[in-house]
Amino acid sequence: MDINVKQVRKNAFRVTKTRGITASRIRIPGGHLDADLLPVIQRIAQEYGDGSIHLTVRQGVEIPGIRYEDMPQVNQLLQPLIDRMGINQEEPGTGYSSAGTRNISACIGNRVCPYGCYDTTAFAQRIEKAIFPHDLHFKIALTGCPNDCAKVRLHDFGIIGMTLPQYEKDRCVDCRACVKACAKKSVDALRTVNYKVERNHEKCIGCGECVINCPTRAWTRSQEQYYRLVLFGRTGKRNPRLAVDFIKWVDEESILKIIKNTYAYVQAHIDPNAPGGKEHIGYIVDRTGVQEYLKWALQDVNLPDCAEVSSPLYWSGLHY
Amino acid sequence: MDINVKQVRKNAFRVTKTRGITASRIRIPGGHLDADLLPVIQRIAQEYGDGSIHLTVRQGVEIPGIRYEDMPQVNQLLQPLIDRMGINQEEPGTGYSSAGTRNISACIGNRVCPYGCYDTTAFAQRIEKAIFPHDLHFKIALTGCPNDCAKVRLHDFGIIGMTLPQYEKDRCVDCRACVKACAKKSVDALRTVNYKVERNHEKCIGCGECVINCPTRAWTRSQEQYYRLVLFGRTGKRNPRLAVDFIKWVDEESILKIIKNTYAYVQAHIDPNAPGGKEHIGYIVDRTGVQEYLKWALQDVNLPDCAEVSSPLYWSGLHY
Amino acid sequence: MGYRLSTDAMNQVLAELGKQYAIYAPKCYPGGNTFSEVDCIRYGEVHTVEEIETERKSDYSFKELLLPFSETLFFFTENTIQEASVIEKDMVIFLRSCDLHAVRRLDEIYLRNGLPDFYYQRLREKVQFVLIGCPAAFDSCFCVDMGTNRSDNYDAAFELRGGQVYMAARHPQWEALLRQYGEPVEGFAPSYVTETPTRVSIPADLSPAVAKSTVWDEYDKRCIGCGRCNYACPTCTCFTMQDIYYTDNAKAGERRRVAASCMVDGFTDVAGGGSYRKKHGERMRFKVLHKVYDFKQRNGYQMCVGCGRCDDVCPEYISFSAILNKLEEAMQEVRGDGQQ
Amino acid sequence: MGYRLSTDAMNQVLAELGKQYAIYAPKCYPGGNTFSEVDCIRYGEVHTVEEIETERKSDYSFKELLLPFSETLFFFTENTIQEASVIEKDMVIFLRSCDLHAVRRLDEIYLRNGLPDFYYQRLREKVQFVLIGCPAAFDSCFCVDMGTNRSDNYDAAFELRGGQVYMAARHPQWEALLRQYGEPVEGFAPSYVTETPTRVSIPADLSPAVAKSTVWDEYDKRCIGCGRCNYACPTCTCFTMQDIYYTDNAKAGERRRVAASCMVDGFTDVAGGGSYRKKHGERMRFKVLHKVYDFKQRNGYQMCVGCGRCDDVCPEYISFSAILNKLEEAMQEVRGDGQQ
Amino acid sequence: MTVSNEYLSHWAEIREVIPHTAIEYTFRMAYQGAVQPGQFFQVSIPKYGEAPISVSGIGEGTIDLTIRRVGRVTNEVFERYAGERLFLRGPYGIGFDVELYRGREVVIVAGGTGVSPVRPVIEHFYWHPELGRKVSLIAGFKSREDILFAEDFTRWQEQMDVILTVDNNNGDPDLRQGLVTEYIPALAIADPARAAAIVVGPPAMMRFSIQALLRRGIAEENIWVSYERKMCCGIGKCGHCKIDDVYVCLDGPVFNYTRAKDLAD
Amino acid sequence: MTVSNEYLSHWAEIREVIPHTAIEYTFRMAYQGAVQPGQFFQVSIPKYGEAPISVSGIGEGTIDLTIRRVGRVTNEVFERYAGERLFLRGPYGIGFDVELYRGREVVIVAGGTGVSPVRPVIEHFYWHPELGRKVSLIAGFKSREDILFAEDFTRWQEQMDVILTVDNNNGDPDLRQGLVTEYIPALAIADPARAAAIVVGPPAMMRFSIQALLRRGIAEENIWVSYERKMCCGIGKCGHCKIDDVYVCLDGPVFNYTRAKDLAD
Repeated sequence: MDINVKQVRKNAFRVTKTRGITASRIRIPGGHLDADLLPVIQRIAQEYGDGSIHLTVRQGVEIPGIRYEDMPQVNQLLQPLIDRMGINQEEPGTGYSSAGTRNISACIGNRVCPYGCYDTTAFAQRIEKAIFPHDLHFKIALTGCPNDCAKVRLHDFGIIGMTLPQYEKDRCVDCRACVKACAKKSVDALRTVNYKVERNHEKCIGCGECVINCPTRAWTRSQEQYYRLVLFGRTGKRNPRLAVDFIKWVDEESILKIIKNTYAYVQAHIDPNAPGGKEHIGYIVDRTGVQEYLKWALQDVNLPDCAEVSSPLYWSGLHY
Repeated sequence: MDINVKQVRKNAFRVTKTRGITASRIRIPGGHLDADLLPVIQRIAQEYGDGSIHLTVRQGVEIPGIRYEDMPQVNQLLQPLIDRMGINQEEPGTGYSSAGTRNISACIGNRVCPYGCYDTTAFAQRIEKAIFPHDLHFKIALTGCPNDCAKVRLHDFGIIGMTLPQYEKDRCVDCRACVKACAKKSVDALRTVNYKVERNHEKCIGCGECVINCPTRAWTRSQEQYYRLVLFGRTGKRNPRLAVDFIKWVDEESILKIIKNTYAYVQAHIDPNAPGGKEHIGYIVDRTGVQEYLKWALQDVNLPDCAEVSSPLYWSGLHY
Repeated sequence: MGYRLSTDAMNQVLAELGKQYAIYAPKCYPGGNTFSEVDCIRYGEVHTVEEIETERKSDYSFKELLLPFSETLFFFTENTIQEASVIEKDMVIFLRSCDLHAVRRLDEIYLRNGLPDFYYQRLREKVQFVLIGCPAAFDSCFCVDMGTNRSDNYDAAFELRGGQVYMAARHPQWEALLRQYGEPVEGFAPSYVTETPTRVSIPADLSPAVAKSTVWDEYDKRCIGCGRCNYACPTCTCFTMQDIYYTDNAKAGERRRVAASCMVDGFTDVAGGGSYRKKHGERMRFKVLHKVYDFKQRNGYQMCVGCGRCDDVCPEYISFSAILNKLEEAMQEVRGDGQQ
Repeated sequence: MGYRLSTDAMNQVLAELGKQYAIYAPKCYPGGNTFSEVDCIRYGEVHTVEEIETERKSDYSFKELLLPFSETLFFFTENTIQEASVIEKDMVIFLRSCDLHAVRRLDEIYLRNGLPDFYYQRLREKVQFVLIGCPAAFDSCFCVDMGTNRSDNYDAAFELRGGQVYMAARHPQWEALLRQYGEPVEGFAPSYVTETPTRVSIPADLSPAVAKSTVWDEYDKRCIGCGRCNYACPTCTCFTMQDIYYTDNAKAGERRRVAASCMVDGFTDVAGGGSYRKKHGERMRFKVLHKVYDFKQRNGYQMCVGCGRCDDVCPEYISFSAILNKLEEAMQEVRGDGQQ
Repeated sequence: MTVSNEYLSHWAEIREVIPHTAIEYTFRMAYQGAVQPGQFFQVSIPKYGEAPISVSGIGEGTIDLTIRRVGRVTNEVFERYAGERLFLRGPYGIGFDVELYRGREVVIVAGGTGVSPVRPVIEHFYWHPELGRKVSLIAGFKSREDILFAEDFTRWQEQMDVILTVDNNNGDPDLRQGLVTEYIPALAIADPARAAAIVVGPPAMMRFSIQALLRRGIAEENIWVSYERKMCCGIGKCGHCKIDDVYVCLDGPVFNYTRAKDLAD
Repeated sequence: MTVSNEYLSHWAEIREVIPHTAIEYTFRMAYQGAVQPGQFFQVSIPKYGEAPISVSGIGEGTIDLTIRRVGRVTNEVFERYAGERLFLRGPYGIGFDVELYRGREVVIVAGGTGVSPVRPVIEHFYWHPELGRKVSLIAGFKSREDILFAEDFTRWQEQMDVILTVDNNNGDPDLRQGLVTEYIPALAIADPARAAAIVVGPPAMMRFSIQALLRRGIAEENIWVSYERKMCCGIGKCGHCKIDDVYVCLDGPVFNYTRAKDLAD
C-alpha cells in the first residue's frame, strides 16, 4: 500500500491508528445541514466505512473505517455534500481540496436560540467561502452570544455575537427585570437612575439579557449586529490558553478582512520547519511581536466608529 | 398554546426564538453513532422539523422547526436513538428524561486517532450511564490526549487521556526521534543521557509523542490508561476561564466517583434561587471554598498511587 | 356606504387625514422584538397603507397610545407645577374589533370608575377609531367566545382585500374624502371572525371561591412574574407613580405614571415592607378573576376581550385561555364535585 | 517424518526443549504498538504454543535476537576491559521462510563480509531455527517474487492446522521428542506461499545509473527519515557504537552497539560536520539499491527477502515494493527511453 | 368636556410636627373641609413622590397625618418642619361612619400604625362621650419604643378601657404583654350582639382578632375593618388597591366585615 | 568455531604529541606491524568512544595519527599526553600502494585534513626520491591557521613542487591563494599519460580536482582517491561506510578512480 499521506490529509482524510484504514472528514460549516443529505453520509459509512459515524467536536462528520483504496469512490459520493454545503472545491469529484483550515464551528445561533445575536451558520458559511480551501491550520469558531456555548475562546478566531441594546426610555416601566437579569446572569452593567435604566457601555458585553427580559420592548436590539473578536485561544500540550479580547463592537466585514489578513501574516512568518507544517499562530506572534501582527491584521480594515480595540494584548493560560 | 416550558426543557426540547416552535436535542454521548440511525434523525427532521439539522457543538444533533404539539410524536420516533445509544430513560416513548446534564462530549479518541490514549466514546458512554438523567447543569468532556481537540478545559469536568510511557532501554537506538518530538511538539520532558533517554516525570504530560515517534518500540504505552482530570472550566458572560488541573495520572474509576460526588456536592450547595436552576459549580465552590468541595469530591475515592493531586486550586480567566 | 380604493388612493386619503390627525396603526418594527431578527408588531405612526401591518397580530395593543407606558403628568420647578401638555394633533387609531371592545374597558375605568382621569380623557377625546376588518382569527384568538369579534362603534372601517383597500366611514368629512379618492362599493362591511381556533368557556357559577382551587399552584412554578401579559393586554390599565428630580438640576423634576403589572414584584407593596399575593399562582388567580369575574361583577360585562396577546407574549408559554378552560374543573374542585 | 501433536503435547515438547533452549517466537504484546490499544507482534520468549502468534505477521523480525537493538560489547573499569558474556542457553527461533532466508543475509554480512563478527557468531552458533509453515501471504508480502517463499534449511518445521500442531524435525534429539509426544504423519511438509497479493519486478538491467532518476524526488517530501523500515527489516544490520561512562561512577562504563538506520539523520556524519545523502530521497535510493542491487552485486543474490515489513511499518505509507515496481520506469528515464 | 385634573395637589402648611418614635411623626396640617375618620390623603412632595396617608386626627382647620419614615417620599417629608408645606390631595375613600356606633359599645382593636386611622374615631368618642356607650381599646405595638400616641393613650385611659400591649413589656407595669388577640376573650362587653367592633392592623392580626371577636358573639355586620394599600391614584385608576371586585380607594379603606370577609388578596 | 573478537583494541603508548593547529594534533603512537599509507586505525578511549583515524605517518615502531578535535572521543584524546595511552585496533582497509607510483610523475592534490592520509606517500617519496620521478603537491587549507604539517611542507619544498594555497593569503608571500583546482592547469607534468595522481579531500574539492586532472590528460586509471567515512567497525559490518556495493572500510578507503567514479553517495 503506497499512500501519500500528505495528500490524504490535504484531501480531508485522516491517517488513523489502524493500518490501511482512513476516515473521511466532512466539512459542515456552522454545523447546519439539510436532513436529506444524511443518506449520503449513511451510504458512505455503510458502503465504505465501518457503518458508524462520529460527529466531531468541530461539528463535522467523520466517517471511520474507510480503506485508503476507496478514497476516490468516497470522494465521488461526497460531492453532493460539497455542492450543497457550498464548499469551494478545486475539481468536482475529488473531495475536499484542503484540510488545514478546519471546519468552521458555530453554535446554533439565532436561527433557533433565543440568546443568539446573529445567524452564526450564515456567517460561518460566509467565512468558509472567503478562506477555504487553505492548508494553514486555522481554527475559527462563532458563537451567537457571550454565553459562548461554542467555546470560541479556545480557537484562533473567536467570534462572539453582541447586540447594542437600544433603550426607549418612554417604554420603560421600571420593572427592573433588565437590571436584575444583568446583575444575576450577566455583568451587572445596568443601574436604575430616576426609575429609568442607565447602561454602563464600557462594562456592557452586548449579551442582550436586558432585551430578552424586557416586558415592554423598552430594550430592543440594534439593527446592526456587532461582535467581539477574540484571538488565538488554543488547547494543546504546551500552553493551553484563552483567547484575548481584540476588538469589541466590531462588524462582520472587518472580521472577514482581519481573518484574511491573518492568513497573509502567517504565510509570511510561519516557521518553514514546523512539524507537519503546523505552527500555532500564537507562537508566530510570540516571535514577531504583537505589534507586527497588528500591523498586518488591521491593514485596510475600516473599523466602525464604535469599535474598541484592546491594546496591548496579553495571553496567559497554563504552561507545561 | 399552553406549554410547560420547564418540562419541555427537561424533556430535551428547546424553547426557541420562534413562537410555537421547538427543537429536539438528541444526545449522542461521545459523538459516535451507527449510520443506520441517521434515517431516524432524517425522518424527524423532515416529518416534524423544517428539514434541516444542526450538529451541535456538544456533538448532539438538534432538529429545529418542530411544533410543540408534535413533541409526543417526536419522542416516539426518538426511541430507537435512545435505545441504541443506551441512554437511561424513565419511560420508553417519552423521549429524554432530563436535559440539565449535557451530552457528554468527546473527541474521536483511540478508535480512530493515532494520538488518542483511550476509547473516549466508551468512557463517555460509561459516564452517561452513571449520571444521566440528571437535571443539574453539568458539562463533561473527554479528550483522547493532551492536544485536547475536544477543548475540555472549558467544561466542568475535562478528562484528558494520558499514557505513562514505558521505556525499554535495550530497544533504544538513540535515534532521538522521541527527544526531538517531545521538544518540538510537547513539553520537552526528555533528555538524552549516555545515549539513552531520561524522562522527566514531573514535566511529562503523558501525550505519547515519544511512543508515536519511536521507531523500535523502545517506548510503548502503559497497559493502564491514565487521565488528567481538570475542573470547572467554563465559558459564559462573567468569567470565562480555563479548567485547572486537579489530578494527574488518575484512573477511570476515580473520575467516575469524583463526578458522582460532585453531583452530591452541588445538590447540597446550589443556590436554590439560581436563575433557571443553573448555577455554575465554580460559583458554588467560590461560596463554599475549595476545601469543602474537595472534601466532597474525594470522599471514598481510592486514587492510584501514582496520582498527583494539585493543591491548592486557583482559577483565573477573564473577568467582565 | 363603502368605498374601494387603490393603495395609492388610500395613501392620498391618509395624506389628507394626516393634516389633522396623527395616524396610528399596527406596524412592523423589523428585528424589534425580543429575539434577534424577529419583528415586533406594535403601534406606531403610519403615513401609508403599506406601513399598516394587517397580516400579523400586533404584539402590543393600541392601549399605549391612550395610556403610554410612561407618561409625564407634571413638570416641577422649585415652586411651580406645570401640567404636561397633550399632543397637538388629533389621533386616528387603526384597530381590530377586539381592541375596539377594549376601548370600552379603558373608558370604563378611566372615565367612570371613580373620578375621571384627566390625562386619559383629554387624549381620548382626540381619538377616532378605524376598525380593521378581521377575516380570520389567529391561533390564540378567542374573541368570539368573549363576544368581542364584532364592533359597530367605529368611526371608519378598513380592510385590505386582494390588494385593494375597502373603507367605510361614519365620520362625514372622511366620507367626503373617500368619495373623492375611491369608488363606492355596495354593501361593504368589515369582515369579522365567526370562529376561532382557541375556544374558552367560563363557568356560569364562577365565584371568588375558585381562589381556593389548587389549579393556581401550577403557576407558582411556571409563572416568572414578568408582567408581559399585562403590558400586552389591551385592557390592563394599572399604573404606578414616579417622582423624580432631574440629574442635571435637582431643583426641577417631574411626576410620571408608568404602566404597572399585578404580576410583577412590588405591585402590592405597602409602606413598611408588607405585600400581598407573593406567590405567582395568587397573582395569576388575581389577574384571571379580574379579567373574567371581578370586572364583570362591577361593570356588568367581561373585561377580557379575547385578543390572546397574553398567550402570545408569555415567555413561559402560559396560556390565559387554557386557564379559563380549567376554571370549570377548578370550580368543581372547590364545590367538592367530582372525584373525592 | 512429520508428526501431529495436540497443543498440550506440543507444550510438553516445548517444556522439554526449554530445559536446553530459550525458545523465541513471534508473540503478541497487547497494546504494545505505537498507537493506543494496538497490539505489537514481535519476538519474545515463549513457553507454550498459544503464545506463538501465527495469524499475524510480526512487526519486527527475529533479527533482534541475533543483533539486539542495543548490545553491550565490553564493560570497562578504570583499566580493564571485560567482554560482555553471551546468553547461557541455546536458542530456538520460530520464523517463516522469508526470515529464514534473511538469516543467510545476516550470516553473509556478519560471518563473511570482511572479518567475522565475534558477537554475532557466538550467538549464531547457539541457534536452531524452526520454520513456521506459511499457508498464505499477507497483503504486503512479496516473497515469491524475491524467491524466499520456500526454505528447506530449517532445523524443524512447525505448523498449526485445524488446532493441531504439525512438526517435522531434522534435529535428531527433537525427532525423538516428537516421536514421544506426537503421532507420525506421512508426508508432512510445511506450507509455503506460492502467490502474493503484492508483486514486484526488478529490472534486469538495473544499475546505479538509476540514481539519476527523478523517481527518488518524491521521497524527499514523503519520507520522514525515521528508520522504521530499517529497524523492522530482517536484513538491515547496520549499527553504531556508543561508549559511555556510568552516571553512578564515571570510572566504569561500557561500549555498546545499537542498530543504526541509513534513513536517519547522522548515519553518514563524518568528523567535522560533513555528511552524505542529506535528502531523504537519496537515502531511499541508497536503501533500495542496497536491498535489490548492491548486495547482489557483492554476494550474488538479493538482500531483500520480500517480507513487506518495511511497508507495514512506514508511518508515511511509503511502500518499498511500490518503489521496486517504479524502477523499470526509472531506468527508462535514465536510459532516455520513453517519452522525451 | 373638560374634567378637572384630580392628580393636582395643593400646598398645605405644616402646623405642628409631633414625633412619636424615631421614624413616626404626626404632621398636623392646615386643612379646611370635610374629612371622615379612616379616609386618606395623597401626600406628596414634588420630585420625591406621593403616598397615601390615613387621617389620624381631625381638628379645627387641621388634620393630622401620622407618617412612618419608610421610603423616598416619607424620608423627604421628615425633612420638613412646622411652617413648611406638603402637597395634599384628598380626602379619598370611605371612612368610619361614627354615626353607626352612636350609643353602642365599641371595641377597637388596633395594631401598630393601624392605630392612626382609628384615632379619629377614638377621639370622637373621647370628646363626645355622650354619643357612645363604652369604648374598649386594645392596641398592640412591637415594643415600648414603637408606641404611637403614647400621651393619647394615657389620656384615653381616663374614659375608656384601654389595653396597651407590647411583645415583651420587660416588667413595665403600664404595659401588657402579648398579642392583642389574647385580650379579647376577657374584654368586658355587656351586649355583644349590639356591640360594634373596629379592627385595623396587619393582615394576620386582623384575621385573628376578628375570629376572637366573633367568638365573643359580636356579629359580622357589626365589625368594621380598614385596609392598607399603596394607592397611587386614590381614584380607582391605578389598580394597586384592588381586591377582588373592590377598589379599596373607592370602596374602602373601611369595609364592613360582611363585605370584607369574602375579599381575598 | 571460535573467532577472535576483532572489536577488542589494544593499548598503545603515545610517544609524542605534535600540535598543528588549536584543534589538530598529531599523536605519534608506539606501533609494531605492517601499515600501508591510507589505511586507518580505530582509535579509542574506553567509555568515550572510538573513531577511525587515517595513518598520517609511518615511522620506525611508530605510526602518526593526526586527529582533529571534533567530538567526544577526540576531545578526550586531546586530554592525553605523551606517555599516556590510547586504544587502537587496525590497521584496516586498503591504502595507497606506493609501488604503483614507482618511477612515475605523481601529482598529489589534498585539501584540509585530506593531507593526513597522503602524508605517508609524500614522505615515502621524500625519503626515497630514487623511487619516484617527480612529485607535485598541491595542498589547500582554509587559512594559514589551518595548515597541517607546516614544517613538513617547508621540508618537502626542498625536493618537490609544492603549492600551498589558502582561501585568502593576506599577502603572505609563502602562500598561494584560491582553490587547489586553480593550480592544476599550470602544473608542470611532463608525461600526463603515464603520470599518477592522488586526490584526497572534501567531496567537492575531489570532484573538481579530478576533472581538472582529467583535462590535463591524466588517465582515469592513474588517479587514486581516498574516501572519508565514519566507520564504526572497520570490518564491513556496521554499514556506515557503504557506498553502492562497496564498503569503504574493506574495499577502500583508497580507490582507483575507475572504481570510484561510479560510486554515488
